[in-house]
Amino acid sequence: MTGPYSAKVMDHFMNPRNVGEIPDADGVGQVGNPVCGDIMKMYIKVKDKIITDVKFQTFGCGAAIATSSMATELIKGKNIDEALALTNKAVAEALDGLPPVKMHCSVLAEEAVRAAINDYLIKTTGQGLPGFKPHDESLHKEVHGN
Amino acid sequence: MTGPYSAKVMDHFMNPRNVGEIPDADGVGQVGNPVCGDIMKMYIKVKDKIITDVKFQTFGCGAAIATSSMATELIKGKNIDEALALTNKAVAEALDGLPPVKMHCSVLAEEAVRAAINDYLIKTTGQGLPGFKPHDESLHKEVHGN
Amino acid sequence: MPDERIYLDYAATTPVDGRVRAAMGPYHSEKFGNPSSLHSFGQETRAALEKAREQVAALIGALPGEIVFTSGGTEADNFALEGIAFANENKGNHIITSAVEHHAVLHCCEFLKKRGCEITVLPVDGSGLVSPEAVAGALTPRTVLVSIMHANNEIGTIEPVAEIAEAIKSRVAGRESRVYFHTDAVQTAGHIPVNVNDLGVDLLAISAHKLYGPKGVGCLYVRKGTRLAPLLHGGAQENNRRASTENVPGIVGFGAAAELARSEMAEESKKLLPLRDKLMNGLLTRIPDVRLNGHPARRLPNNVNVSVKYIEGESMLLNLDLLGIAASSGSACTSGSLDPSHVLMAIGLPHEIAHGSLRFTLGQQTTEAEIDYVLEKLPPVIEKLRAMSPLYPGGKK
Amino acid sequence: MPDERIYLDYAATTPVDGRVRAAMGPYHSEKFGNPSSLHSFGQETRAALEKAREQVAALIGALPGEIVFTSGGTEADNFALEGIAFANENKGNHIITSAVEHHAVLHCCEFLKKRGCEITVLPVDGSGLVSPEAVAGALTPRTVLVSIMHANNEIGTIEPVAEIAEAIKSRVAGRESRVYFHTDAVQTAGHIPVNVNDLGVDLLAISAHKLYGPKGVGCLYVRKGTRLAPLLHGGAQENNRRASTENVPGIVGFGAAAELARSEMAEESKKLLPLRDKLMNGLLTRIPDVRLNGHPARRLPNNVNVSVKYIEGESMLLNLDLLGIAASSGSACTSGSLDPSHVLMAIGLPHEIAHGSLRFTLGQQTTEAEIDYVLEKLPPVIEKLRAMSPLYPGGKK
Ligand SMILES: Cc1ncc(COP(=O)(O)O)c(C=O)c1O
Ligand SMILES: Cc1ncc(COP(=O)(O)O)c(C=O)c1O
Repeated sequence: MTGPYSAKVMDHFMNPRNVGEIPDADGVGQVGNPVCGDIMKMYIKVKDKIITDVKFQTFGCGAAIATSSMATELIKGKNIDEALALTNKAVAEALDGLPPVKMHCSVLAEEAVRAAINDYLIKTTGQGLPGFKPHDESLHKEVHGN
Repeated sequence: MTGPYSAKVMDHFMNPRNVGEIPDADGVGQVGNPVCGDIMKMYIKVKDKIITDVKFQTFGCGAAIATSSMATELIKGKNIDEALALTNKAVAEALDGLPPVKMHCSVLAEEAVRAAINDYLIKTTGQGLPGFKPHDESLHKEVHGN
Repeated sequence: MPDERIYLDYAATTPVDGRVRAAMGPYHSEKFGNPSSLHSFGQETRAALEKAREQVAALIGALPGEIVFTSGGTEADNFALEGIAFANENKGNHIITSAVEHHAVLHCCEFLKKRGCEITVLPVDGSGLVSPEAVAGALTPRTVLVSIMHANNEIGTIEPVAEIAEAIKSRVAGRESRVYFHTDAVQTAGHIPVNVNDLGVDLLAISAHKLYGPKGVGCLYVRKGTRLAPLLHGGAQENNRRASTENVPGIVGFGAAAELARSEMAEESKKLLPLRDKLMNGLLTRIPDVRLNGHPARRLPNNVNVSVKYIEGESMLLNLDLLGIAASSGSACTSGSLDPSHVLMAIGLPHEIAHGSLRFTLGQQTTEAEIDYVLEKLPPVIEKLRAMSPLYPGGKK
Repeated sequence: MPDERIYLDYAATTPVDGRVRAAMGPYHSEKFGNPSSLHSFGQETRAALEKAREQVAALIGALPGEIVFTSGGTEADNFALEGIAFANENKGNHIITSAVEHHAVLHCCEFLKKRGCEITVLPVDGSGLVSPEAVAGALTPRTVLVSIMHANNEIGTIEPVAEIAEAIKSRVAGRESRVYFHTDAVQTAGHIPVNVNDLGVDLLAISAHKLYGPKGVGCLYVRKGTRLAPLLHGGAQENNRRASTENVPGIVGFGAAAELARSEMAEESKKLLPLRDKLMNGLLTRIPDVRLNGHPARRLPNNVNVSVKYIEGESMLLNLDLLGIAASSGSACTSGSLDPSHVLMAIGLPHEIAHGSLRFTLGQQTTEAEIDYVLEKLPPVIEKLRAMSPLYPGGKK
């Protein structure tokens, strides 16, 4: 018995890939907040537009940890445009689905990737993602209804 | 198992005493009405103020039949004043009690006795019991709350 | 008296089927977790709940997500009425129902009336039928709910629910706000085919103990998209529709009973119909001054309801009970209430006839020998009681 | 993992005691009559109901006639609140409650607020205690009901119910209309002594499945003379206070569980207290940055609730579950709701600390070996999760 989660979620939760920090990361993004109980921090190393390394730290539930882990797997070795194309749905699907109340975790994972890339772009080009809003209360409201 | 009734009630219900009519009764009283589902008719023969015979007919539930039967037993051979002193409580007690919702049956039995005596008094003296009201909707309201 | 007591009161309640009990068995002490719990104890009971939801949904052609488990038929009826009334106050406050509904509907309507609802109680004809045209005619722009039972618990009359749904639909066609339609199927689910789409209802109440399931559990079918306020407020159970820790063994039993009913109902009807008719005709032909209550044809396959003139129901029941026969009556005297059954009054019976009613309802264990025994034993009981009755013309000199 | 899974979530629900199950046994399929029926099938179940009523009454020092059986704790709480509010509208519309009540109380208050009641939700102190003076101070001439729970289901704090009753009494002395006092004793009945007269309450809610009885049954104690409207409308069951065919096996089981609890509760407390303290102290001393939630002394004998800093509850629970340990958390993430427990917020915990709560509740089967196992297995789980957490200072370089 593994709670309400798929075997894939439980695998990524119990054996998360790419946990940790990258002290000399090229980009760092943090999303979520303590109010909703999920905080994800993502670190990337980028070389020639390729994400050569990625690590995460997450405070949150099983789904939050599993989606973080899966997101890192999905963008590792990809170029930045491919990583930016990652959707929360793709993360959830790669995990064989999430319970409906946990879909917001996959949204956070997508946001964490974008936040890290945004940070990298600002550091390297002086300009972030067009229209990128760092995760804040507005996302909290969006995913939680209030 | 005998429903909600005492053994005494069941005995008087299954083997009612003094069932029937007295064609040449000295007094006849009928109380109750079809609305509440109980009609008792009581016949008495009186000699020297003594109730020498009594019979009843009852349309009604187990308690109605048992209280009729018990009332006839309690007044048979008694003089009229003693019979008039019969209370519904005495009838119920003689039956080892009645369920609360059935207490109105014992009221009817008391009333049936009084109605028969009233009829006898009118026939013999031209004057009924002082203040006697034949059973009607007012009693129905009184015992049934409405 | 036969060795075994004879139970002919299946409409009051049914014994739990042995197979249902077996299904419930593990959920008391072994698989006992709270279905809201995350851990394995909770997940195993959650799975059992969802299986039961599918089983019950299948019985009535619903989606599992449309089933909300309740503590019985009464709660389901109250939930439907109050749930619609309170959630749709901005649309209207008018409810239409019938004079033969169960008290779970009628008394709830009285409660809602005190709280500002307008209630129309439609009359029925002499056989207990509600007229679809009368329902349509009673609709007003403020009507939010119609509640007409599927079959009556006392007289067995099966109401024209699908026709009523049609009549409502054509009358309110084009109207903006919806008129919801609830049916109390407590006496039909598991006994005759019940399909929420064929019936055209938005809400439907079932009680498990009427179909060989356990007491204290039932459900309300709630069509997707129905605006319904909760009746019990608290935790997030039942998708936020009905708070309280779920009665897991009860719900599992309900599910098992629903599944059994689905496969065995046709067979049971086939067995009961001739027995019902034998009893019905036997009573009507062997005993003078007996009338059948309820519709002769649009009738539950297990219901016999007669009025025996000149005598009262409880006195018959007590005699039958002593002979080992369990039946029921619409007489006030049996219920502790003081008026005879509102259903018998609604079909126009005079008080004294209503007081003399007897209901026999047949079921799983009923045999022809039992019917024969009743037909043998009842006439002398009636004779004895009639002989005592001041109303009986045969007894008058 | 030990051979058997370890259940430490007794506050969520308890397994049915084998003796309780045995008592219920005959009431499913053999003694199955409807207690409202006149015949022998009905009379035998009616007798069983009344016996259970005496057993439950005896547990709380009440008269049998003051017990109204319900479908559980939620219905009992809703019944108390709505029943008082609707029956006493002519006296007032104000209800006082606390911020740590169960949702069965708080959500019902929200419902009543929409229907015209005024609700005062009193704060609690850092250990979860309601102040009797604050209750007295909140009383207005329009107050009809105060509802304060006996002990909290999450943090185990036992409220000063008798003192609150006293405070109310002295404040409203001489007033004409009554202020009723309800307490939710779902977590205390059968676990610590509960006496309605010592507590000075008019209404008290119990749920059987929290004391080794079946799910789906409970009761509301209603002091004689209390003006209370029914919550479920329909038949005349429960002396016209609660309609619906009675859940006979459930009620019989509740009665049996109440009787067992009455004689065994002291013993169970005596066994659980040292185990609770061992677990509580073990967690607090072996793991850094852990805080105890709830009152250290005025506390249920089976409740341990801690917050583990820097990590979230569900992730701990899942790990524990895989290790065969069933516990619970006040984190939003476990419940499908999105805010952490209102109780943990009410005692002033910051969000991230509230999200990191763990509740262990002990019971009949709990052994010292199980406690040792938890104390051995939990620290590495916490370390692992903290190592992943962006909030953990130990992880920062
Ligand atoms: C037609 C009908 N509706 C509702 C009910 C109420 O069901 P329950 O007693 O399970 O609450 C019954 C039976 O009692 C019934 O026959
Ligand atoms: C304090 C408290 N009140 C009320 C309830 C509700 O009880 P039930 O789930 O039986 O309806 C619970 C448990 O869930 C509880 O712990």
